[in-house]
Amino acid sequence: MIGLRLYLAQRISALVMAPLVIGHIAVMIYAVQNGLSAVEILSRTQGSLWWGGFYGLFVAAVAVHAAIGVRAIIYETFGTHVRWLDPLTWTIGLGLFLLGGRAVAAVVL
Amino acid sequence: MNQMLERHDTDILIIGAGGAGLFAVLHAQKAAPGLKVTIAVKGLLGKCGCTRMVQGGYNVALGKGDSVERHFMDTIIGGKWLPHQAMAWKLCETAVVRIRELENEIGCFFDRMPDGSLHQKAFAGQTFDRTVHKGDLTGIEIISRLMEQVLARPVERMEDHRALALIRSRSGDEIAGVLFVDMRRGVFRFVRAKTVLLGTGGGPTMYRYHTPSGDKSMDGLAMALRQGLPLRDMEMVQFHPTGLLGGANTRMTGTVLEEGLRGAGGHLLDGQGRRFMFDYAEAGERATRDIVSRAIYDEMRKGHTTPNGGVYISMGHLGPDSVAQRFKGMVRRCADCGFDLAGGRVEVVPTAHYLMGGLICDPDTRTELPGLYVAGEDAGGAHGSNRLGGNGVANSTVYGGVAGDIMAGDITSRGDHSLSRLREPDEAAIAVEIARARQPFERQGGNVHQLRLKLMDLMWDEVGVLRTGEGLNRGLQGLADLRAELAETGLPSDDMVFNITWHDWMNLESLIDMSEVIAAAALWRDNSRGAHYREDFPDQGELETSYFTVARQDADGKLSVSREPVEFTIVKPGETLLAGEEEILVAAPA
Amino acid sequence: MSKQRETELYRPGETLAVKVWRGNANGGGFHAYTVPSQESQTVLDVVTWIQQNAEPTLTYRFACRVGMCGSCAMMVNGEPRWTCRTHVKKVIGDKPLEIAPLRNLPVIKDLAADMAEFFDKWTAARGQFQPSQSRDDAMAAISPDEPRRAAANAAIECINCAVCYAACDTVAANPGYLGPAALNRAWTLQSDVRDDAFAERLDAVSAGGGCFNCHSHQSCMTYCPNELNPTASIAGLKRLSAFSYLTGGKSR
Amino acid sequence: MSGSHRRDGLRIASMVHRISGLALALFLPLHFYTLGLALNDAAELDTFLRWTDNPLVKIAEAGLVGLLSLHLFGGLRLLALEFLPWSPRQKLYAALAASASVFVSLGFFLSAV
Ligand SMILES: Cc1cc2nc3c(=O)[nH]c(=O)nc-3n(C[C@H](O)[C@H](O)[C@H](O)COP(=O)(O)OP(=O)(O)OC[C@H]3O[C@@H](n4cnc5c(N)ncnc54)[C@H](O)[C@@H]3O)c2cc1C
Ligand code: HEM
Ligand code: SF4
Ligand code: F3S
Ligand code: FES
Repeated sequence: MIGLRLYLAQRISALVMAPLVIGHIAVMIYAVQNGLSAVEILSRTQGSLWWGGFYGLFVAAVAVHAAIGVRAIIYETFGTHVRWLDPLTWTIGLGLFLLGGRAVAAVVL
Repeated sequence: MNQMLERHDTDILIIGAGGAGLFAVLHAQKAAPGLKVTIAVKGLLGKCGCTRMVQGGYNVALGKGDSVERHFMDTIIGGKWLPHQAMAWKLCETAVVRIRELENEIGCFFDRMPDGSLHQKAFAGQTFDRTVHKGDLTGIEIISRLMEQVLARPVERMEDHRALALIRSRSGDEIAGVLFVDMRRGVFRFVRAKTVLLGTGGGPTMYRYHTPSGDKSMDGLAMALRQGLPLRDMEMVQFHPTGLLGGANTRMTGTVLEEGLRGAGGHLLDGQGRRFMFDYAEAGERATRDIVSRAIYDEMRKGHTTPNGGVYISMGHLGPDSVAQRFKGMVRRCADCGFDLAGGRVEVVPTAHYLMGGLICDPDTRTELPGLYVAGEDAGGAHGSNRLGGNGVANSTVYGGVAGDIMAGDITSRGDHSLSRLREPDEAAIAVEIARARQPFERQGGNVHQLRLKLMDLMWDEVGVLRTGEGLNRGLQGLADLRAELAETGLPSDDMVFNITWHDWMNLESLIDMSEVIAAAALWRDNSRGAHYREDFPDQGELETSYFTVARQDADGKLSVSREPVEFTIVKPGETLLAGEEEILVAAPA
Repeated sequence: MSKQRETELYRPGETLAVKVWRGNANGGGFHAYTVPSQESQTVLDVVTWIQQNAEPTLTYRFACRVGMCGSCAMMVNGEPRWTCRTHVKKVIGDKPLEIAPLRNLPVIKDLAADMAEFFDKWTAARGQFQPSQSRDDAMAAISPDEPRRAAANAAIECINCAVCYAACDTVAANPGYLGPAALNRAWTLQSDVRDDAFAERLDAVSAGGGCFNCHSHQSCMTYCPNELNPTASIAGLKRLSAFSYLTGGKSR
Repeated sequence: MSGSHRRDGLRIASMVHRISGLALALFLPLHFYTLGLALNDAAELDTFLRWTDNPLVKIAEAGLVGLLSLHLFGGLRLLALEFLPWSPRQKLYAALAASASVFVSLGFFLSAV
């Protein structure tokens, strides 16, 4: 079950992510040309406020977006009782947010 | 047997969910919100009946040079002076309110002019362009909107319930209720009600070619006949000249190809490809429905037919693209079913369309039997011998509303009648009717469908577009034989649950009963008026002494027909309400 | 299917292999029949032939025979269709023609589905006009070109056949979802300037089972026999509700 | 419902969108985890990245990028469908989204090898 707020959150986060995904893919294609290495990645990102903001926003948006998306799939596949759905959505969203936040911290700090 | 009978009570019981039934529900509920209103229908609410199939539109005089008087005169002249004048007047007068009700309260939206005012189109037989419409799907708009309103109200719905019999009270003086079968569960239900509306919508489906929806088989009139109630104008069956002909084994056969095709310049050709309409009328294909129907029927009898036994309509000479554009819906419909209307030839036949005759009632929809009301195509009188295109749906919506108001009023007013309470039914009558409905289960063998085909052929050949005394007598004899054959025909399974073939059997029974009435009334009319044409009496008869036929069944089941003089209460033949039209134009009533 | 295959497989005068689902709410299965094939023959005619000549207790629905009443919809070879307007040659294949009751609705018996929930949802979506005027008022002057009216007109010719409802996977997966037909009707009403329940209807279509459950699968518009586009109508509702929420109109 | 119904292009588009979204959502925790390795020790991340030099893994990665762009372009189509005036060319857009994704992932793969 998706209501107005979840719908809006999902669509807005998608809109936010669209340029970020394009940017991310572009960087990947560029970066991967010389083979990926931790040093290479970290030299780009470490201490960069800009990349911190970029990936921070990405992680926040994807946490919201994917949580709601997976919620819909679970509901429609398993017919899960609505009561379980909210905690589930929160768990997925927070989980992604924390894991993602940790990753961003790792490469930026 | 009685343990199989469920019992139920309501205040107002409405049978049929066409324009008449649905309007009655809304009006009854509004007039007396405290009363329980129940609507019972043979199919699903809003999805059966003919109102939904209305294509052309809805006649109503909305000023700008038109007037209720003019609409009324067109109705009387179209009906060849046979209409019940007070009913025709009320029809024309109330349509003006009803159309605003449909738009402003029910939510219909009819086609507009670019300036936002209502578009009204021309329809055959009328002296003014007064037909309000929604494209060529007017009925869908009307019924869908009415259906939504009814679904949203606290109305009791009995869908897939077939009415089997009207049941009188113990004293026999009033109606007590109606016996149904719940088709889904196969259970008999007797519903008591203070007032009952018959809105089952006539529907002459006993002809080989017919237009009405598949659920219609004149059950309502057959039930009324069995109660000894009087039916008028029953010989008046309207044929539409161009029904689709796709062969005997397709349900598409008989469905209407719209009138506008001829109006736009379509040609009618016989089996050899010869245009024949000018042999019959100066106007050629553009002649009126009855003339074209008779011409085609005549050609068919002469054997000048197409492979399936009809004639062709041909539009190609007007340019296939232009036809496809102007008649988009029709062309698509034909294409879906495998016919090329825009460029090729399509086989057509005259097809039974509408029954002008019906149960006698007063302009307030009351019948002879206290507590029983009738509206829509089941009610006789308003159209006389012919119905104007566009007056059918006006009639059902106008009188459905009237019935709702009157039924509620008759219950709540503590007047001279006793309709404010439920009446005990004649239990013996219920038992008889249940036994009657169960008859086919007591027998073995036979094929209901083959009998139905026999009936449709018989009616087409002997009681059809062109009639003679001899033919009608043959028809009556054939009907008697069919009745006997039906009585011997059983059903292969005794499962009553949603047994369509059982219902086919009962449909056939109603149709045979009503066919007999049509044939008998036709035999009694020794002239040719409107839709009724006697080759042995081609004259229309003297207008001043016009009569209408009344058919009744006595207690032993014997049918008798009599004549009654038409009362010219508003206008007499030779007169008109339109003299000095400009001065006496009456503004449409508010 | 290609025209060539069509002419190859469609042989009037010979016979047609057909499988029809028979059963009730407790279950059922397909039964095989052989039906004479003819020049003019719709899927409804096939079903009718079986009932009239082979299986008298076969249950199905139809009324108008011409695509106006929306009673005859069934699954034909797995696709929802109006059977009275589907010529056999359009659906014929090398396997038997397979006819089953409409998907996503409970079955009553054989090919007759129970449409109650379909109409309940129609009502729940507030799919009925709320008058702002009465029969005593003049009819509103509304030009057909006025944008809102044009939007309503584009979606109004629905025959409530439930073909879209049967085609929609979201309906299948999410029983609370109001479905394309009801929302399509709600959209025409939101586009009707004469209607007086705009705010209430907006609440109704954005609540629990409302328009936001639609994933724009577009099966509804693909299968609608009247070529309507419920997807676009539902998108319209999503925009209306979202906009109204963002501008502080209402929340839910 | 049986087969033929599912063959409609737009229906496939929605299946693809769903599957790609789900796959991405499942992949994300993994992705975040490996990046998070750098928090303790850049060397650990490197071990992992060297593993990704394996050509098979390259193909898998290109597939992942393909999924992401499929989902992206498909998502953009849906957003346009829901928020912009209706365009009847939905099948074309769906096809465009699919082919754009092929290009992007090919581009990625070619730069990676
Ligand atoms: C193809 C076609 C086109 C038409 N076009 C026009 C037009 O353009 N303009 C015009 O004015 N008129 C037109 N008409 C005529 C018009 O449709 C009818 O005059 C009018 O709709 C009749 O309304 P009604 O309510 O009396 O009956 P219907 O609308 O037919 O409703 C009858 C109802 O009674 C139910 N019923 C029947 N038997 C039983 C039973 N035993 N138990 C329970 N319920 C039962 C039926 O299921 C149905 O719900 C057309 C008719 C047809 C067939
Ligand atoms: C990495 C990031 C992303 C992940 C993990 C992700 C995940 C998901 C998931 C799981 C769904 C649910 C699918 C369904 O209901 O069938 C979904 C739906 C959606 N996604 Fe994404 N997504 C991502 C990025 C994007 C981007 C960048 C866009 C857009 C531009 C986008 C647009 C959408 C849209 C519009 C939907 C809704 C479709 C529907 O109604 O179901 N997504 N996403
Ligand atoms: S939108 Fe189309 S498919 Fe859906 S109910 Fe209406 S007419 Fe049928
Ligand atoms: S198919 Fe279903 S998901 Fe939406 S676009 Fe149509 S209602
Ligand atoms: S029978 Fe009315 S739509 Fe098919």
